[in-house]
Amino acid sequence: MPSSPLCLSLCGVALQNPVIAASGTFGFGHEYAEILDVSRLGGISGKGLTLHGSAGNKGVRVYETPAGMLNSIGMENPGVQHFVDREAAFMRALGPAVIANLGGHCEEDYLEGTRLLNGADIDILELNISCPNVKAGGMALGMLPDTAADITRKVKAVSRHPVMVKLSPNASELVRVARACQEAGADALSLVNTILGMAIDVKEKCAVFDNIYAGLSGPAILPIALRMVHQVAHAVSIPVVGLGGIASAEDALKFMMAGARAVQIGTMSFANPSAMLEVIDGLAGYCASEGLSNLQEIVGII
Amino acid sequence: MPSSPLCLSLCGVALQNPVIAASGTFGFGHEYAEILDVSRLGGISGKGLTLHGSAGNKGVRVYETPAGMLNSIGMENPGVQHFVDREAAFMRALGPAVIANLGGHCEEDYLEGTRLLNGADIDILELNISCPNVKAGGMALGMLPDTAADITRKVKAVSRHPVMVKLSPNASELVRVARACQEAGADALSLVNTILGMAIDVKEKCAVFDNIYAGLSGPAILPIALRMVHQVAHAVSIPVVGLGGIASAEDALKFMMAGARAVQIGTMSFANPSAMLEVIDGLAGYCASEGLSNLQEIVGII
Amino acid sequence: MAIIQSNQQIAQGIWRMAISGAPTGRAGQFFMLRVPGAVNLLLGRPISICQSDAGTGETTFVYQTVGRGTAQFATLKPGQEIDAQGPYGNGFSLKEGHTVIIGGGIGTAPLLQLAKELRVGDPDRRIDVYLGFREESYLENAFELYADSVTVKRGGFVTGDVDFSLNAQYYACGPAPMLRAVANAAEKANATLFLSLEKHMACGVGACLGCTCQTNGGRKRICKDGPVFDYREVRDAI
Amino acid sequence: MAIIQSNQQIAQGIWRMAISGAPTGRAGQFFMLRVPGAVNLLLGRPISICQSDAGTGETTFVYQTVGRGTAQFATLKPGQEIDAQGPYGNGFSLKEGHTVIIGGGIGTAPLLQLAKELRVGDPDRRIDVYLGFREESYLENAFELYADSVTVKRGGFVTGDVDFSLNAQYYACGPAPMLRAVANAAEKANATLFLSLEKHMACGVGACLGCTCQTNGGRKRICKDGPVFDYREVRDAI
Ligand SMILES: Cc1cc2nc3c(=O)[nH]c(=O)nc-3n(C[C@H](O)[C@H](O)[C@H](O)COP(=O)(O)OP(=O)(O)OC[C@H]3O[C@@H](n4cnc5c(N)ncnc54)[C@H](O)[C@@H]3O)c2cc1C
Ligand SMILES: Cc1cc2nc3c(=O)[nH]c(=O)nc-3n(C[C@H](O)[C@H](O)[C@H](O)COP(=O)(O)OP(=O)(O)OC[C@H]3O[C@@H](n4cnc5c(N)ncnc54)[C@H](O)[C@@H]3O)c2cc1C
Ligand SMILES: Cc1cc2nc3c(=O)[nH]c(=O)nc-3n(C[C@H](O)[C@H](O)[C@H](O)COP(=O)(O)O)c2cc1C
Ligand SMILES: Cc1cc2nc3c(=O)[nH]c(=O)nc-3n(C[C@H](O)[C@H](O)[C@H](O)COP(=O)(O)O)c2cc1C
Ligand code: FES
Ligand code: FES
Repeated sequence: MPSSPLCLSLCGVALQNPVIAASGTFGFGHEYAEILDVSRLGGISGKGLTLHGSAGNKGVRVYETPAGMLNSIGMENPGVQHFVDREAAFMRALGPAVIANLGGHCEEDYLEGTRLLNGADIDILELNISCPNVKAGGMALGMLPDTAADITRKVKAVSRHPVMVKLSPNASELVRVARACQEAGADALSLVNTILGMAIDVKEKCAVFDNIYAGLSGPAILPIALRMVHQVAHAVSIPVVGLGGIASAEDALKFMMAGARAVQIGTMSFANPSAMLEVIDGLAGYCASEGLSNLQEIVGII
Repeated sequence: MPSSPLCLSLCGVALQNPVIAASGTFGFGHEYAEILDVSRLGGISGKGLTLHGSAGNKGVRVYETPAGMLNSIGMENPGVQHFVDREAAFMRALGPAVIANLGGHCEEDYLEGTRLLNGADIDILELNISCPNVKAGGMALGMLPDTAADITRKVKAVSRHPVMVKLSPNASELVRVARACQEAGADALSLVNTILGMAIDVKEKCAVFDNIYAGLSGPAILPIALRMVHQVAHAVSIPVVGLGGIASAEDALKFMMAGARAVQIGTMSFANPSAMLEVIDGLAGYCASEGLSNLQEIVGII
Repeated sequence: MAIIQSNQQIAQGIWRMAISGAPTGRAGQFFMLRVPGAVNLLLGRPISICQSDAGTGETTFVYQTVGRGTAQFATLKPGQEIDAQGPYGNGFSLKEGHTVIIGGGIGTAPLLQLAKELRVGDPDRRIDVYLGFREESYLENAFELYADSVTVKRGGFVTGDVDFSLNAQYYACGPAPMLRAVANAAEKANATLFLSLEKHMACGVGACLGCTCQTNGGRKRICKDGPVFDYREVRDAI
Repeated sequence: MAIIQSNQQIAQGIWRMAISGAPTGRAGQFFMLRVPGAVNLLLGRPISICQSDAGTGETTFVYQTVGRGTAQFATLKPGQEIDAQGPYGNGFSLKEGHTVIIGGGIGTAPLLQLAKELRVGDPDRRIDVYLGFREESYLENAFELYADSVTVKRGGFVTGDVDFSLNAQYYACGPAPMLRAVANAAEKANATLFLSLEKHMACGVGACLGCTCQTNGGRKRICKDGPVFDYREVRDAI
């Protein structure tokens, strides 16, 4: 494995390849483990956690759009303690790097959640300050450089794990938010979370989602996500993990050439459960055909 | 016509229906007039003009993405004076409301362009402060409430035509920009212009566009545009014209229910030149089947 | 990748599609069907097994064209490939004895395989089938192969015709108002009733939480923990 | 909506598709082809007329599968619908007398209809055809129906074989390096040469300015003012 052209190090964590299951699209790994060889993945980011858990949003939660989907799950999750007690060890046993995705409604929740996660065997804490589907907290913290830096600094002070901050594409000044997080001590950045969108049921004359707005993901947003990853990767020196609509090895290569050290895949796993494995195979094939000793050589070449 | 359920008034201009060809996607009407009955449209917004004209950007200019396209035309146009002398009368003869779309690189260009347009027989001046494909000016002015308000106020002071300000979906705080334009005297707002995106040619290991970034349009962006139109329409009292990915009468109804008095259609005309006529027919059918005496009854019901 | 064997309209807006090359499943389970390569129609659409034949390896679906996805299915021709992920979901648990099956509209589809499995499991049990359709009816002849009685009602719910006081178990699938009516009647009569629920789905395997519902055993995922539930569990969800 | 009559692979990655129900066009014109309803493959793809038969009303295209759009075309079956907007573009202007036609790779496709129109216009003129292919060749037999000579070269540009000092007009279509070589040679010999150009297109009708190029007559749209240009006009654009 050390000589595999796909392997890399992310915040000091060794990944066998740069393909990570995106948070909220892969549960804690159980479900897809029944139908896929999930041990082949580079990493798995678990479902977004909140301190006390949540039942999530009511009403319609997923809705397809042209080449994309809107979701309004609203962070349904069993709570951090449940994850620590019941899920973390299972995720570890799967093989890929274990990433815990932590959301919250207020600073205290984030910090207490971080403390609890210190007791779990995970590799990276992904700090989710970008979920558009919860009313208080969530995305609000990630919208401005100051608040993003503040929560990053405080979480870093508490966490014993490397912290990867997940940025919102809805942030006013994404690049400034990214720089602020880096200065506040973030070990890595992941982007993008979903883009705020809306759907209307013309027949019923109402918004499809109870919350009116929801988060857009999937191939439709790839050009926007790619632009943002390129902007951020050129503005910071910490590793960037790129995601947003990746459907193929070629898409993954686009994000890596734009500056992402690794990628995450979310929505496409729903459409095609083997999408991530196909991307891994495709990346290996690319290294072979281009004669790369390590895929990281192409990171940021554009 | 006064009793047609599709007719409306926009900034005091009577439109036979709410379907307007979007700027930059319909030339000045000549080309599609050869293959379509363009007299049936509600309005035509001509190709974006700059004071002195421009050759536009070099390299690849259009590129397809999942359910969308990126463009980097860069405002190629023959200049305002040419429009006034050679195009305006032709557009008038076509029948639909005539909208001149004015871009620029600096304040003086906008104001001089506005003065020249005072000499043309047009119905509405669409102030384009949202083009992502020109280096100076263009989108820059539309990104912040203060600069947007400032240029709007100055153009309004000079223009003898109603001014519809075209907003950028890339603006940091779109709703504040919209309110600022309203306060500065805008007669209407149109949104969205294209969303900044990027494409990479993996084989060539380079950005597809010479400018690196380009503008995303088409069905892919509809959920985002719809959300923005809903946000803005609920924040201002002047008319809002909605656009972004509209492909069908159902899509047009979504924007109208979200608060748009009229809609524009761009990218879909490329894919299907009769898209706008199909939307008009569909809207007429909707009024009939819903028993609406005027389609405006559904504007903003969500 | 599965291959389409046939795909025909059997009533106004109702199609039957048979595929081969997919694993066979049980009554109440479903597949996520998707036209390969269609990035536009991104997500699979959950469609129940209507008939599953382990012998021929064929699976048959009956679907209604309601939107873009199902409209696209209707354009598919025999020989074309279709991506059929599954079978997913818990399926109906088969009880012994007298059984009453209640279907409304397209909700009838998964019940045919149920009737068949019940009949194969016990050639002597009594199976009564009640089907309600808004307009045109379909599949009733197929039910007659397995059922002792088939009652069909057009233009309304068939629920009123069902006697819930029998010593039998009841299975129902159909539109939400019908399910509520059935659940109310079953509650009054204290009957045993299983419902198959529906909700918009993205993954179909329990990973996205797009389809969860509140049950009195906590939040459950319709795709993974269901779609079949004891009606007592899901009174608040229908 | 046009209907596909046939669609077959004729060489590695090269397909011939015949459609009916579209208006017929002239040599050098093209259609924007699109699979109806494909929001995903949003834009039409410009494909040149390879053969246009006013009698049968059939139009034939020859296309190379290079990406998503052309790959999708290759999946289409006879009987299916295809949206063929056009014919668009100026087409070749037919001159009198001796004619030399130079094609490279898939750039050969539009030249077949040109050869045919030239032959029909004047049964007695001389037509020499030079075709270059990287690997496998195609269409050369079809050219023999109309041409006095057909020279085929595999594995390199055919340009070197062409004598530009003849009292003839020259037509060329092919990859940019070939067009540059041809233009250079024509310039030296002061020959009359028409080139068919290509650029990414969105609308195909001159409305989007996606395909403009600098000419010495100002900026021109390849789709509307071209795709055929006198080489002198477009020296800077190739
Ligand atoms: C477990 C399960 C089994 C099903 N079995 C069948 C079956 O055997 N036959 C059949 O005809 N239908 C079945 N359905 C419903 C079927 O999945 C939807 O009709 C289909 O997904 C609609 O897709 P569309 O693209 O045509 O419609 P869309 O254009 O997406 O939407 C049209 C309508 O369908 C509903 N809908 C859309 N997506 C879903 C979804 N993923 N789940 C539920 N409803 C949705 C929407 O509320 C909307 O009113 C089943 C649903 C579930 C959850
Ligand atoms: C006037 C004209 C006539 C043409 N005639 C033919 C023909 O007869 N036969 C044929 O095989 N090809 C022809 N082409 C080229 C053909 O249009 C492209 O190969 C096709 O659009 C690629 O689509 P795709 O989705 O398969 O490829 P994509 O995945 O979109 O791109 C693959 C490659 O094709 C090129 N390309 C993509 N879109 C276009 C476009 N709109 N115009 C030009 N190049 C593009 C890109 O540079 C890229 O390298 C013609 C092009 C033009 C402009
Ligand atoms: C159903 C769904 C649930 C999601 N839940 C979370 C979450 O809990 N935490 C989080 O950080 N991101 C969440 N996301 C965002 C994804 O992780 C990812 O950032 C986004 O979907 C873009 O990637 P994609 O286009 O590959 O899906 C969710 C996305 C979807 C579609
Ligand atoms: C090729 C192209 C050129 C455009 N040129 C202009 C322009 O000159 N001025 C302008 O205000 N908007 C321009 N736009 C933006 C469109 O008018 C419209 O705002 C955008 O495309 C979203 O609508 P759509 O998804 O229906 O295309 C252009 C868009 C495209 C695709
Ligand atoms: S559809 Fe994803 S959890 Fe049920
Ligand atoms: S392709 Fe639109 S102007 Fe040529």
